[in-house]
Amino acid sequence: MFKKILIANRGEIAVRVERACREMGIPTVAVYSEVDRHALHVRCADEAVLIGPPPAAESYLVIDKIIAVAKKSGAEAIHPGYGFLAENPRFADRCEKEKIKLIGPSAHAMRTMGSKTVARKTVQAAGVPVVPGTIDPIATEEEVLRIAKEIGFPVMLKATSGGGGKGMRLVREEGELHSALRMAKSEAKSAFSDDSVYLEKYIEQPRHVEIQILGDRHGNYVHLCERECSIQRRHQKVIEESPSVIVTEEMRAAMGKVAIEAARAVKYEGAGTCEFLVDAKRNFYFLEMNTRLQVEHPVTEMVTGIDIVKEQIRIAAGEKISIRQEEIRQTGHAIECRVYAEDPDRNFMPCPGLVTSLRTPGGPGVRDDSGVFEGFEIPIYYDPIISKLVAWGKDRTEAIARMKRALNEYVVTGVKTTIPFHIRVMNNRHFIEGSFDTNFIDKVFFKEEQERRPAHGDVAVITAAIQVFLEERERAIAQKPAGAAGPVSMWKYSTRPGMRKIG
Amino acid sequence: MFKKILIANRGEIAVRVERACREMGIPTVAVYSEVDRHALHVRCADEAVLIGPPPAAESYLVIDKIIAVAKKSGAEAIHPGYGFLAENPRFADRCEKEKIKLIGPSAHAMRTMGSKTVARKTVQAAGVPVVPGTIDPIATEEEVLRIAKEIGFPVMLKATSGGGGKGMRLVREEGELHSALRMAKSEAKSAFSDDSVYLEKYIEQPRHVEIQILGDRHGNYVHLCERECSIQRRHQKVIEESPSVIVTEEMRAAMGKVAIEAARAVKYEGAGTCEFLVDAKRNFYFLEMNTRLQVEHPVTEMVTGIDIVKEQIRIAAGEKISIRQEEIRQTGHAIECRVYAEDPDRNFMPCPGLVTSLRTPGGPGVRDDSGVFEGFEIPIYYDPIISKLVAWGKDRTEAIARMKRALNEYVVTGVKTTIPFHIRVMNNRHFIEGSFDTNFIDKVFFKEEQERRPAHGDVAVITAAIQVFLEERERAIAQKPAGAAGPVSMWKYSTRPGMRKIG
Amino acid sequence: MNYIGTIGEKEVKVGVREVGVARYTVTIDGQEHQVDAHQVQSSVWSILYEDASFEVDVQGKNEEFEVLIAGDCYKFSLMNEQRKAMMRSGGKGAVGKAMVTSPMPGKVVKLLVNEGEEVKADQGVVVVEAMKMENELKSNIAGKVKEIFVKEGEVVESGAKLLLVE
Amino acid sequence: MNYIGTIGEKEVKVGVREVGVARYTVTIDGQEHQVDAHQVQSSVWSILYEDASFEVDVQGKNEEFEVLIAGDCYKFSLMNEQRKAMMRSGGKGAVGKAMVTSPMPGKVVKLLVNEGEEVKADQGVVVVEAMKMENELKSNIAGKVKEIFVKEGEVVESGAKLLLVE
Repeated sequence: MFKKILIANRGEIAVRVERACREMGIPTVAVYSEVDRHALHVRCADEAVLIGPPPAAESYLVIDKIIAVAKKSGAEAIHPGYGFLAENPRFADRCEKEKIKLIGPSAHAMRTMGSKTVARKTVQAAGVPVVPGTIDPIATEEEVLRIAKEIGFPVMLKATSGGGGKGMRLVREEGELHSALRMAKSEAKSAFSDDSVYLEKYIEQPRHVEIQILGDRHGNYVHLCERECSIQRRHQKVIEESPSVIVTEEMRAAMGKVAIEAARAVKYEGAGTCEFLVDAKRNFYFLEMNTRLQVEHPVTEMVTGIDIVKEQIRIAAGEKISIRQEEIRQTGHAIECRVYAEDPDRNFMPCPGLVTSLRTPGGPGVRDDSGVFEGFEIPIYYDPIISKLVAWGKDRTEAIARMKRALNEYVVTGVKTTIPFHIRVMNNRHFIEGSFDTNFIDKVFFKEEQERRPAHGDVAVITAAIQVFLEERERAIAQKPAGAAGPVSMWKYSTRPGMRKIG
Repeated sequence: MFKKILIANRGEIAVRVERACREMGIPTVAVYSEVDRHALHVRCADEAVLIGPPPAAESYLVIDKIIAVAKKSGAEAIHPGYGFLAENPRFADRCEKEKIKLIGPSAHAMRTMGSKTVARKTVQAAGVPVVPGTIDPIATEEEVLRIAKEIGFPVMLKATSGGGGKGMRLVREEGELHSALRMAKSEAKSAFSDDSVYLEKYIEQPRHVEIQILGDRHGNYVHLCERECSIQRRHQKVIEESPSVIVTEEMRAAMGKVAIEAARAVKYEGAGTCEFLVDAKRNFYFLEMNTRLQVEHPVTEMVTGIDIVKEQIRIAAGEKISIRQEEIRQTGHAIECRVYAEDPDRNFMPCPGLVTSLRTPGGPGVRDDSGVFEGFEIPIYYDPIISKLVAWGKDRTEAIARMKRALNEYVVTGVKTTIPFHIRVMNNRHFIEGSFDTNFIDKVFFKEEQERRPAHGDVAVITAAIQVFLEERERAIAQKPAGAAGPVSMWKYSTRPGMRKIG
Repeated sequence: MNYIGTIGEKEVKVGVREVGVARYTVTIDGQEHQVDAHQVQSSVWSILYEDASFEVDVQGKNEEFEVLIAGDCYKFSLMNEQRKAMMRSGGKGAVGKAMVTSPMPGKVVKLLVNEGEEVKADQGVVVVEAMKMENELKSNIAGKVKEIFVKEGEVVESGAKLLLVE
Repeated sequence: MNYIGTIGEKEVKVGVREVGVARYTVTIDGQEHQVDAHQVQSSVWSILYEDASFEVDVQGKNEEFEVLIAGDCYKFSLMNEQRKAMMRSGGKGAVGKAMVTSPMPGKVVKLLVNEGEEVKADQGVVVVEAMKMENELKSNIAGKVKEIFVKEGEVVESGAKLLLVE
């Protein structure tokens, strides 16, 4: 086993990795930027080294600095967490060159899976279903029509050089194809100076289901069942769960099998995730493979009892995977809510700042993976994640009830958070029934929320009024000359209207 | 199901019960004394009613007040938690009379199990093994000798009216009996004015193992396996775990069976616990039955996945137990450490006071059942429990490693706590090996601790010195006339030696 | 003490009287409420209102409140009665003026308008970046950009004045 | 600044110099230590000492310290050098005097000695109850009970003077 591990990350995920190391008895080295001296990952590590100014590009992303700290401290391995350098094949190359073990897959696996087209070709060759269509541009309208008929309508036209939805056209039936193609080409031309397009089957009501896998260098692979991550806001996962309500026992086995095939195709080592889209008929299609620890790994840990980070570390040290496929079982149900310092009532605008009070939920079935503490100043430079709150229940109903209960206990003041948003989702009928797809939050939830009338407006006004009352009295006492008494004078207000701030 | 439940308790256990109710969608009524207005159980309840002055005898223990609040608020049931009124048959009688369901067993079951002699006779009749011996006083030395030979040496002579160890004599062999009996009788005579003694088999190296059971009014009983609670300080449990390292599969089945027989003997309804002593040869003997929720119930919840409080509530509402015996399985290992506001370095003296900072541990496998928050003032009137920290691991080794990691993360300042004590126990070789009995803490652990030399004295002195340095500078700046500079003057000290406080 | 609350378009009269230790009688449009109120953590209040227990997080700045109860956010303004009356008579000049302020600490990455330019209500006027996300801030009202207080690239605090639309 | 630390029977010389923002050179009996020290929560310090990271909880009153690191409690006293010197010469009178104070808020349930009574070192002198537990407080030194400051039944604060043994 490694004598020391450097953690090339910050925040909750650095703390998560430190916890695994601490439990395994492996000393850790934290790195931190100038703004992170007080951060939890520095306090929870055995060693901590300053690596530069706050912007990640000058600290957490600087390969030379990370390597230098690893060598000086004698760390034999580096855990990259997620984000920052986690899927950077140049970093993997460098670690290999410096003979420091990067806890993750090879640079080759990262490169293969990091390219959408190479990944698609690789897994397709391994027998993994991908969204039907072409990747290479299609020359003629005849060919477009032929392929569209082959894979079946509806189809999506996409600009080869595209991105951000430009040059994309949904074609529901043959009759729409001609004009849609013309428009897609012209849009692509003006946006990317390249009018070539390709074709993909359009997945209606898609759900995002992913399979967690583990692979070791001895050729062993297991999957740890699925996670459903369809609750997304602007294509960003916000709530994840395991199991998925739409995955049957057969589907789980089939998806697990192809995920392992995808991993085997790149001799995958460590923990990785195959993401799939699932359509309304429960067909599943490979989307991409994430070659790192996922943010949402705790839901899998809670239903399987397996510590994924410890497995990563053991595998990186050359050990075999510690569990066999037939021993892996999903027990109960787990849900994760990502708690961000964002204002859900202002379009999820980031709200960095000082955490003035904090009360973490606890009790049965509740896990909190946090990166903050009362008195911590959430910096403006990084991902505004505060914590990941996970609830386990014997079934989905209990897990939702627990999550709602835990969210209601969670007190974070000083910064706005997404906790209220999550409470509202847990109360949403469609979410409770499990009937949603990846468009749920943006297309359904917000609309329904606008109709809702919250019940405790009177208590809100009463409390604010009492606070104003006490503040005014305090100010009045402070302004009064010593010994003076009597009612509070409003005189100061009326003579200085110019001082009034504009709300 | 009940429309509303009153919780006749405070602190962590009241919060625990409120959590179960909240997850079941049942509104709760908290009661609180004048000193508990800010307490967590008031903040987490749906309703809260003041019931009197701080001393429990004037608030939490006043049956009339509790009943009055239940009737006024429309609560259909009362959960007593543990302690206070939890095992008071008069309270059970009163609830029955008022047609309010007490969540717990009948007054009859409480009375039977509440009396040591009646309980012993009742369970013995049901085939439950008890510590061999007599309960009734023995008249003659001949009879003492006969019985001692029958049950086998060593035996313990105990004063019938005894308590607190007075009038107790260990007799290892026949030759010691005569003088031991004389001394026991004379001690008993002078201490209790009653020289009658009785005889019990002396259990060497006893371990405390208990069985959690559930019973419903339909005659169904299950046991939720065992907990080991041998880590005690002055006969008070401080660390509990499940499973027990000494309990084999056969023993578990046998103990579970007799625990159910004991429960059946009193038509036990709800959650209860049969406590046993286990000797070095793994013979087990009934000790007593606790007719309430135990402090240490979370370790059972973590290994079985069953929410015991929810089961209590469902059973009280007349439902059947929701699980069958064959579905109950211990998965992994759980350990609980009771975190008290006590000073382990001053003989566990209680340390009520203000919690000035708090950081709750989190991450995988960690559960915290707390009754406090940062800024809470722990009152002097009640049990000084802060929280129960529980760690789950796939095996005992992982559970211990997690617990140690979590304890090290736990920050509570302003009051002294037992966290450091628990860290030291988790590091103790005997504890790690599982070789201990109920005398471990008082007889072995403290002795070994005195030999240990902690490693970071230099860091302690360095940090304190920096703090003193900064405080002195701050004081110097505050005392200096505006604009003055130069080194801090010591003048004030030397001219006013009388002001110096004596440490 | 009397206050005027403005909730959406609606105005309510709010009166507060202290009637005991941490006990208040609060009147909303004539209806009396008996309340037991304790500030238990920073901005968090524990409220007992007809025995019902609420945890209430009150965030308020410049008489504008955002109050969180059980995941719902209530927004309203609350103003001392005298002050409201004063605003009504003398404060008219303020109507039609709107300061765009930064709702968070961050960096001004782009100004979308110039001084003197006409803007529509809800038009984006400046982009502030924080935590890897760009946020377009909008003008609440239609009008002319009267003054710009920041430069592109400038780091600003939460609440900093960015520009004034009139 | 220089201090004298007393750890058990042993005395050490401790020097503190500020060498940068939150950086200090601390000398213990001549050996220099470079330390980066930040107070992160109430009495909790985050210490980086030769890159090693420690969380240190410093509880100190009247120059007596109890410092918690990783579950170990270090007790010692730390005193300004000048003050120590002053005590050594002029402060001799203090030797042989010991105030018994209440280590917690609670109720005095029993006085075990009377004024003027002789007590042995480690003899229990007063019982204070808190949280359902009775705690017998002892005299650190042998001597005579000079003064008793409390009555039975009295409720006392943490740190309250109970009696003086001389």
